[in-house]
Amino acid sequence: MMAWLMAGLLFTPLAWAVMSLMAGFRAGWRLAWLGMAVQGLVSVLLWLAIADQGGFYYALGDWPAPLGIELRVDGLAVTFILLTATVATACGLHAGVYLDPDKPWQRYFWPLFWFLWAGLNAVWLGADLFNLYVGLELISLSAVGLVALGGAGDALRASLRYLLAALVGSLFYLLGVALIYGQFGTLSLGGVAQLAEDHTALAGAGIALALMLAGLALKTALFPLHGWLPPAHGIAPSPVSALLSALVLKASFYIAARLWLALGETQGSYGVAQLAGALGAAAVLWGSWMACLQPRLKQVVAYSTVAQVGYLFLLFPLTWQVSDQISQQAQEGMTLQVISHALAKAAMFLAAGNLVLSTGSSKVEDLAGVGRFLPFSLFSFGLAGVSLMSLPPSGGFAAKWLLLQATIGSGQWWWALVLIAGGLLSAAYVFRIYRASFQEASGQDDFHHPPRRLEAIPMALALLSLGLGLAGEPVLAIMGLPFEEDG
Amino acid sequence: MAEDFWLNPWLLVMALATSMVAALGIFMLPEERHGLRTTLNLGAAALKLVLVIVMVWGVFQGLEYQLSFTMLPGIEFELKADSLSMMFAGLSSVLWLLTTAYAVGYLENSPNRSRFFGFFSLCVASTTGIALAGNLFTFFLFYEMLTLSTYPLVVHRGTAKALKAGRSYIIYTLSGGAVFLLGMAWLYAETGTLDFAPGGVVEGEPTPVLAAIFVLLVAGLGVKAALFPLHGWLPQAMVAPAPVSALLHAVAVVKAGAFGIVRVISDVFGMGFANEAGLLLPLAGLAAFTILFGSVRALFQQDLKRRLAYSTISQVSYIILGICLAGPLGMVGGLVHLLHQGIMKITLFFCAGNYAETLGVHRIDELDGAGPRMPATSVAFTIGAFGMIGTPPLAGFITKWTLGLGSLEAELPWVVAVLLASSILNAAYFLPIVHRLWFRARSDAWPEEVRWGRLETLSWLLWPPVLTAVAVVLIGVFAAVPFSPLSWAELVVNREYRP
Amino acid sequence: MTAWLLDGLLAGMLVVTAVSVLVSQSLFRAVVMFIAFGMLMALAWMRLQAPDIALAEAAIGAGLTGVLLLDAVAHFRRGGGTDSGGDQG
Amino acid sequence: MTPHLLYAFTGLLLFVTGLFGMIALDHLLRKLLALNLMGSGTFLVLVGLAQHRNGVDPVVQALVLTGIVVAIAATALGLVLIRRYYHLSGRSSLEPDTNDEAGP
Amino acid sequence: MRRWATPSLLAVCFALVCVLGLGLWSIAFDPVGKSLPERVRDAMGSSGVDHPVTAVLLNFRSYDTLLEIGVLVIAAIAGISMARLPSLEDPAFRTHDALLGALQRWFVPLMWLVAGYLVWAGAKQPGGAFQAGAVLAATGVLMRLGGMPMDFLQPGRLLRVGLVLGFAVFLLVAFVTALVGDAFLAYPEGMAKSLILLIEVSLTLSIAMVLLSLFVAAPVTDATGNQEGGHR
Repeated sequence: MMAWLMAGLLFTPLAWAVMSLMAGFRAGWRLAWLGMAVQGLVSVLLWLAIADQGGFYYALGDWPAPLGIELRVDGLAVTFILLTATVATACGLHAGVYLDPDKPWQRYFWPLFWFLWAGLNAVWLGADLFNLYVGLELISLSAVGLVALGGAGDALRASLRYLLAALVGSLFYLLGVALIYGQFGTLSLGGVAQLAEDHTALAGAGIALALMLAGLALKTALFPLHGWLPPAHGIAPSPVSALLSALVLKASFYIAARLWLALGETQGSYGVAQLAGALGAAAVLWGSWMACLQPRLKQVVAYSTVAQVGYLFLLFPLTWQVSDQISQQAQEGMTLQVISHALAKAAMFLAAGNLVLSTGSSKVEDLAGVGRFLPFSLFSFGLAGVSLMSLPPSGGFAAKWLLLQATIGSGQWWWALVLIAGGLLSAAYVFRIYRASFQEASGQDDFHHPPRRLEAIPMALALLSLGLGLAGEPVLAIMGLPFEEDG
Repeated sequence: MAEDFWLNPWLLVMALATSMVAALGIFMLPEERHGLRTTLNLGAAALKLVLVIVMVWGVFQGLEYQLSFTMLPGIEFELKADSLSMMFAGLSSVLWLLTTAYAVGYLENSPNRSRFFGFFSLCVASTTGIALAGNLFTFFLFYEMLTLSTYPLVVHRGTAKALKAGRSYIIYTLSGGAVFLLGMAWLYAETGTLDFAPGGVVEGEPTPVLAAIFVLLVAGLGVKAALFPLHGWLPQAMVAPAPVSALLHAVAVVKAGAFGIVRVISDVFGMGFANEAGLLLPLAGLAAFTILFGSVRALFQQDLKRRLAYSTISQVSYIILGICLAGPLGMVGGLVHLLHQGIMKITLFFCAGNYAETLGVHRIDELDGAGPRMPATSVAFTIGAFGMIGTPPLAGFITKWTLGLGSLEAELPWVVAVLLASSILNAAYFLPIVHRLWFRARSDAWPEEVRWGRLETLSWLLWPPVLTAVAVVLIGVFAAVPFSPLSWAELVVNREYRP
Repeated sequence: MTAWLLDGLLAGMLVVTAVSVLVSQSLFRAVVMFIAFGMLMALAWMRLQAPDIALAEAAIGAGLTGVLLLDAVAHFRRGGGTDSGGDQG
Repeated sequence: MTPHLLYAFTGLLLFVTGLFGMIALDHLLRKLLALNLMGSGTFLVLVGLAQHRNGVDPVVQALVLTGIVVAIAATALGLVLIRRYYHLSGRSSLEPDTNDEAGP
Repeated sequence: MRRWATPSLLAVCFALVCVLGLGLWSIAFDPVGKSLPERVRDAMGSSGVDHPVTAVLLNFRSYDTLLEIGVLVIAAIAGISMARLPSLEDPAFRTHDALLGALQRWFVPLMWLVAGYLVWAGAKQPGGAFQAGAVLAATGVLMRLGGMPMDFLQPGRLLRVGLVLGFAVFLLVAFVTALVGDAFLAYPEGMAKSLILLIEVSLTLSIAMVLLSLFVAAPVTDATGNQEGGHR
């Protein structure tokens, strides 16, 4: 049973990639329906299974670690798998309608989409440092391919920048892995963590950890390494932007978080923790500020991603040598922030795509009067904005609340100011969009109405992200499912 | 059995849901379905009023409605109906019905009505939520929802001026919300609870940390309550349509701030604790200053709605001043003003809207001779104005009298002086208007006159101010009758002091 | 001792070719240096007792990448449009 | 000190050299070359360090084989993108944006 | 500003070398934990092949290899999505060299032989799918440069089948092993060798195809872009 669930998560997306490469765009879409249903089903079944019997290590090919590759199937992984199933399905459904099936290059969309999904699942479940590297590369290359798909000069430039940044990040990570393997003689994260507990404060391991975190920070677009993100996320077709912002970025952050939680306490240092937090804080402020200045709608959303990702890095100072309870709060806050940002940002990009489609312009100022014609997409955008501003009852608020508690509890009150200021700054750019759309129209009246489904999907995502705060406790319960080291 | 029925906690949810569902329904409706929209609006408002009346009866009997579920570890979403919340809920549901009727008339033939009424209903849902919030967190939730749902109303006209006003409104209120959030998070970290409880939840010795939390919370709420120096948004927000101004000033926004301050002082910190910690006296001083400041600024406004706006700034601080007197009588005075000011101010705003819609008059010096032209409206305006000044036996007199007694009880005689000075200032800025209405003859034509059949104006526009004006008289004259604002405020205070 | 000398020489040459890949003025030269670098890498892998990698490096690293790169350099030399990239040789 | 360790240090130098080129050079093709230098350096560290402690280690050798294939896939994709970009825009570098450079 | 950029970057790089060098040094003389190769040696018996690297690649860590082939296929997909015309259509590009012709006549079959040998040998000694695939691809490049049309490299069904062949076979084996055995990629007793060989052969073909197609896809012709909202 468990083997089939693993296969469902890891191998079926790959199989779907192969099959949709053989098919054209339309057939690929029909295939995708089935594939998304399978993924959803498998994810839920895995959740139920974990809820029933607790988390465990799964050895692929029956070769246990450290010889073989192990998967760590725990509550956090299941949370992310469920999140991926939700968001990727939404983006897939949107893409099927949104993309023009007659363009010859669109047939390659589905294979890349499925490869991306396979990579994401591999990363969520991965517990082997090198396997995570391969998973990251799978994600990066398919993401680059999606950005570049059929693109003109600007898109190519964006995707090249993205490719180079992603590769440099991966190499930093891999160099760190090389040092870790040299130090500990194993690639399994669990094994490394165990050894690290017996041998604390190894200089080499600390440097290796810093290298890996630096590479992952570059891939997560942490300020000031974020330069590649806005062009890539801003120029890709909206469903792709949504996927990139909602899920792809989170993959590298997820690895960084896992590494930090496993090794940070023993091999990290106060300086690294505070530096990560400080850069995150700078990202929050700088990203929001830049988002206020962007002339193009999707660039605004892209810079907002830079800002929102910054919050995640507060995890580092808030879990380093603090009490278990505070660390727990910070981790829960981080998880909720990832989920709510994924849902809200996907909703926002998809809604932005609809707005662009409807006004025929990508400029913010051309939104004037659209409020009268497209209130539904605008409303989705707004609801997602509520989550980004972290107002209650959204998931963003719940995340911020937990992070605030962790900052106050650990006495690092300066991060609380960042959290508050970030919320206000994000309000500034979200309200900038509202403001533009409330403007009474100067002539422009030829709005094009996108199909109903395109409007319904961002709305559903936005509502999910808004309601996440209300369901905070059950969602966090998934993450907190018990894990048995030798199950 | 009967008890169970009256105690049904789903009444709380239904009271919230009436306006929430109405909002969703209205958003979905196509722009041209005016009849259906009006029915939905008024039906929801009436239904809500009925629900609130049922709960008022229940609370009067001593029942307490409560409903909660856990959102985050340690954080509950909690709705609770006690005597204080019913006070605010009652006010908002009564005035919502009237304002909806008024807005239907006011916005006849203007665009974007689905959007307007949708957010209007959301706004009322938030207000109800604020009233029924059972802990500080739930309060905050609806408080921010109120901010968001009023923004589209403020910028409804979409002009550059409206957008500018909306911008300053949102900067003020969201910053206030952020400060409040900080205070709330800190409070939770310090005390481990966000519940409201009679007599407060804060225990132990007053500490600087608790004082800082108090300052943060009150500053956050003071933005919406337009406490000096956080009042800047309010006069600008006057560009909104009249029913919005009426609702913002009388019921929703400023009252939410004032109500929040009452909650924080009486149910979070506890009157006794806050007083011992020396937190109330400075706040009382600030409130007194705001009262005088608002009145003085009102004197110099030539735009009718702006004058009313500064008057609001001044009047809302009565509520805060009353609470800060830290005695039963002062609290009664403050609470009763929550209701009185709402009813009086909404009357004045309705009338101002009528002058603007019917005669095209916005400035005070254009009002000459409006009394004979629109007698019913002008009588209502006059009653409201005299009420504000505090002429017996109108509602405003009851407030000022009780507050005066309260300040003597608290041995703060300077408050009486403030009250007197404010009344004189009130008279100074309201009486000239009344004088112009009735005693000046009209020499030229009205700026933009519209004829609406037999009556002086559209009947949708006429009845709401007339009804509220009648109410101003009645609640003043029959202040001692059960269920009058004064008796209810006494009930609240009795329960607060003798739980 | 000779083994050490050989290793030291190889390591030194690796670094030197790597630097010259980066600093050579002409793109063509850079690519040629890169292919040479790949060959040296293959040797290094042999010295590290990793014949599999040595084979792969020779075939993939030096051989195929080299051809791909040379093809690309030819493309740049022919020119595609207005040139703003600066250095080509 | 074993020869393996010598190669590991060489790898380190190559990595940083490549990193320098990655940041300092403008031409995209050169950036790609620099990237490959970084990759080779990383592989050397991986094998050198592991074999210094373990002796001949088939695990890292397999990892490096995997890594080389990934690297050539990325390089080839990069080349395709660069050539197409050059063809469409006539540029061979990412002209400096208002924001930061790609790369760390 | 610009003048100081390079020297300061150099300084940073130097510092980085120092820090990393220190780290490397401290690791090299203070390793902890056990060594992995011993375990590989112990497990070789049940791996189905004699060459440890191949055993790691295609048995112990076969999931890595599967994903890595996925990466190759992605690169190929992204590459051919840009191809409009075959690379060497440009007459200036075609070489009709006598030497090259002769080279081809003799060299190509030889290369095929080498590739075949590499695959076969991979089970026991150095060599395997990657090396063989690369050799094959290099042969293809030579043939291409010699002016062979190689129509199968045009984006079409045949190309796509070729691209994913190895990957698909690998996946299929994963599924089948799970059906008959008890875990994914856990080869049944005795079948390991033949299954690994099957995978290797198909991988060789696919790898060659991927690399060749990327070579062919690199040159471009004009095509319209698709940018959202680019009209106004």
